[in-house]
Amino acid sequence: MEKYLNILNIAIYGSAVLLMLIGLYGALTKKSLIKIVLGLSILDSGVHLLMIAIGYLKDGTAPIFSPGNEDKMNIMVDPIPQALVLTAIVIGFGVTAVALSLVIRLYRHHNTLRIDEIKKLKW
Amino acid sequence: MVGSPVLFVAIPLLAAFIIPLTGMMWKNSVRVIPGLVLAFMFFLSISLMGYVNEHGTIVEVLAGWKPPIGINLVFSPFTGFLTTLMTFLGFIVWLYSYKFKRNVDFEPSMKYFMLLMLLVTGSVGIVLTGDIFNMFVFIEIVSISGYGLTSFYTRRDSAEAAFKFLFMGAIASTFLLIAIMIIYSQLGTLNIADIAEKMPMMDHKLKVLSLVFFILAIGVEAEIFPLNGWAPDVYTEAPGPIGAAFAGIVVKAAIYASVRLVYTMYDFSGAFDLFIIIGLITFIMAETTALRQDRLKRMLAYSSIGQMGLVMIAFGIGTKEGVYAALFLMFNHAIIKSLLFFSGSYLVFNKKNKYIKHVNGMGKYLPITSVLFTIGAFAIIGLPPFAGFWSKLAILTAAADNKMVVLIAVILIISILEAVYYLRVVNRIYFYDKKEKTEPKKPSLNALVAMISLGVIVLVIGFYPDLISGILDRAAADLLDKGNYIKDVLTLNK
Amino acid sequence: MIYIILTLTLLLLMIASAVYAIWQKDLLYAVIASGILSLFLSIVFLILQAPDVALTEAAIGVALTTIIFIIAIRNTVRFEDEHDKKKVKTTTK
Amino acid sequence: MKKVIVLISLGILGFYLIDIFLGIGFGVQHFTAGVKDLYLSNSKDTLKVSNVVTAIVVNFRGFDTLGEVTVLFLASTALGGILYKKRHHVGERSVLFPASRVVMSGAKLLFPSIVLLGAYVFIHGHLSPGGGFQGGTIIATGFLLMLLTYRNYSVSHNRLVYFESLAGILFVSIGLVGYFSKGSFLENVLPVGNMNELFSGGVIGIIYIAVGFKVAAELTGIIYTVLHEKD
Repeated sequence: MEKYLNILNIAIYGSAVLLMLIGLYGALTKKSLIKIVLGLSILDSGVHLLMIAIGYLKDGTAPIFSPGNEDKMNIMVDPIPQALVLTAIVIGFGVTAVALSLVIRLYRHHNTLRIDEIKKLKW
Repeated sequence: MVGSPVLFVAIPLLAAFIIPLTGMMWKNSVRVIPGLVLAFMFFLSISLMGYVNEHGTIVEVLAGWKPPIGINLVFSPFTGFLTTLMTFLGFIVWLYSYKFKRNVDFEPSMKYFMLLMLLVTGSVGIVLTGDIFNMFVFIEIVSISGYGLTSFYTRRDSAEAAFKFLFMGAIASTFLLIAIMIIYSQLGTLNIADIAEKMPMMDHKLKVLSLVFFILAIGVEAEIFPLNGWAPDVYTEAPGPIGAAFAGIVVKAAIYASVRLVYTMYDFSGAFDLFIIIGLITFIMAETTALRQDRLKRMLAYSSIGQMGLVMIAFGIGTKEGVYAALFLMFNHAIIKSLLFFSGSYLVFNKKNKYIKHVNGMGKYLPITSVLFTIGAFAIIGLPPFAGFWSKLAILTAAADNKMVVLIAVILIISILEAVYYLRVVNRIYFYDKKEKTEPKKPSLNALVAMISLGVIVLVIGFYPDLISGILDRAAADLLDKGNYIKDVLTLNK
Repeated sequence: MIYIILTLTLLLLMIASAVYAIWQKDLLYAVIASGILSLFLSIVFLILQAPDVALTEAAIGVALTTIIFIIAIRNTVRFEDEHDKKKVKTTTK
Repeated sequence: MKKVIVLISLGILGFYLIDIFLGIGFGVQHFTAGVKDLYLSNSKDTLKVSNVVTAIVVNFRGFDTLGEVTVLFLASTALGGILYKKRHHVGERSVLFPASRVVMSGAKLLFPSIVLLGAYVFIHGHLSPGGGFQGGTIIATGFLLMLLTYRNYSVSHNRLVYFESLAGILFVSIGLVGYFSKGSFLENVLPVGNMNELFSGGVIGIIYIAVGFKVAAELTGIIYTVLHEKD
């Protein structure tokens, strides 16, 4: 069992970091504004996975004292990262919505989504 | 006690939720209520400052849970000083822009004032909170209202500036989350005082890496050198008063956050050298770039970034004199840069690109505004009878006490550059002839009152620096007394 | 054992849809792929004993974010390299 | 060239991240003196809330949630400002695809159950997984379904504003009641009741219902604003 946990250890953290890197890569290199916002949202997903993974406890149960579960306090997974991720997901959605509305307005001005044709976004 | 720190957040949020309702009945309420709220916040902070001076730091517990379980707000001489400064500036910005967009549709003005109020609230929240994740939430509040305010003008390229800001801000917020999670995974707490107490338990490598992530994240709002790409565009494209709000309020809050981390949370001294290096690079890069600008607001933006570099240097010196100088600089910069943004936007009003050459000969047409701009320019360079002189003197003294000769030399040389580009503008105002036919816009009464009150503060502090030095002294002592902060929060002698 | 294989498969699918979302030139497909990513992510959250987060991710990540992206694409252009027709017209004139 | 620089810096970042988090470890207790146990035991004994995440989100760290709700509020405000057009004509809604009769009747059937599900989720937020954010989002997806299916289905903007504002005011007022009666903002003022009953947890349930209404109204507003964005 130890060995498998080790595999999961690498797999979960690895895929969270990989998701972040994929998202960042998309956000930094892609030309389309929508792709950039998409990259940012994938980056967010990666961070959320990372945070939940930190709170996980091997063989843990969800942090809910449902009937019959009241005395399992010692094996409950950490609820705090979950609460933080909840907040972070909602905030991330707010940022994405604002970003997309900016994209729509940029399109209205420039009739293109390519950042190399929008002068100030070249940097 | 007259009030409590939680009202700094609760009242503006209550007002923000009420405004859409009252706006349906009485349209003017959307601009009046934020002003009342900001004025209330200012008076609250003054009255709490009085209390704090007599009875010591106030630690406010939220939801009835003592730290480290609950979130707490800390109103100490240091945070109180910053809160007072920010709420005052928030009120002045509101006063200046009271008539702003009066004649256009109702909806944009509602959004403008609401976002402005929440921008100030978020910044005050960053300063008051004693919890790193709560700080993240407030940083997001500040950022989103910042995006909204930057893209306020629909006719200009403001959406581009806002998108750039959003791009940096979104990446920064993920870095901030990573840093918070590293700390949480090691220490199991999110409370700043608790973290500070447990910090020696943490692995050294993780400590350094989490600090790096923190600095990368907060550096975006604090306009640290490689991360400040958004700042000049945002200052240029946002409405004039918002430039002042960014320079005076948001950046101050971000600097506070980084200072709180390095001074209170982390316990290794290498961070101070990091501050000096970052500050020096930011200072030199920004001031030399400012010299080459041909747009007024862009020049002011780079100058603002440069001043923030200077503040970082002063904090990096690490002694009490250094902190004193840094706080004095922050105070002066907030007041003077707002004055410059306010008067500067009237000098180039109605001009499309707002080039520096548009100020030519404005001395005759807008005498009061021009005089105020000149006062601001002289003050920020550090000419003797104005407020800026004392802060520059303080930082040079602090550096001299620590025998940092190179630092003194660099600051003096760069200050000359600063003088060159500001005096160039002043020269144009008074000794050039106006070329364009367009009539300059006369400032409205409320804007004039706002600018004159700032100008008076600059003059009064210039002649009587002792008026403020007591407050700054206490604030500096408070920041350096890390043990006291931890004790205040964790033992809670309310 | 099955549990581990399931988790690994989900993670793999997640990465694959992320790569697809970034690689695909057709923005609509890319956005759908990122919605699928969120779906897998929410199942992974469930496996990691975070039902609250899973529910939020399913509602916000899968439904709302995807739809708001689709609306944005609808209002702009569908392909990454595409120029708007209006613009092409003005350049040819 | 740019891609190479980006890849190199991403490689460095990835290396450090992997290094950090593999060092931290997965599935183990990372710290000894953390606040986790305090949260769990206080949630069970003092607040009598079974869903600890809800207890944290609404009570222990309720201030964060207030900020979070504000972020959504700000996002919808900023969105309206960004997409604002001078002549306030409500443009034709962009229809993603023409809905068939099956979809139309299906949506009509599904809509009430979706709203009911959302309401269930946020009313039982302190007992089972879910809560104001999840329930609110589910309700918003219900409205989204109707908006997408029916061309002329519209949501009264004023009504959304009423819901949003009143729910927000309720949230802050509950906080202020706690502040004025017990001396601490958002402090619980109601009896906590028994574990695993609907009326348990004191103000937590009420706050989460307010959050649910607010989130539903805000998200519907955001979708509505963006949907009507067509030149």
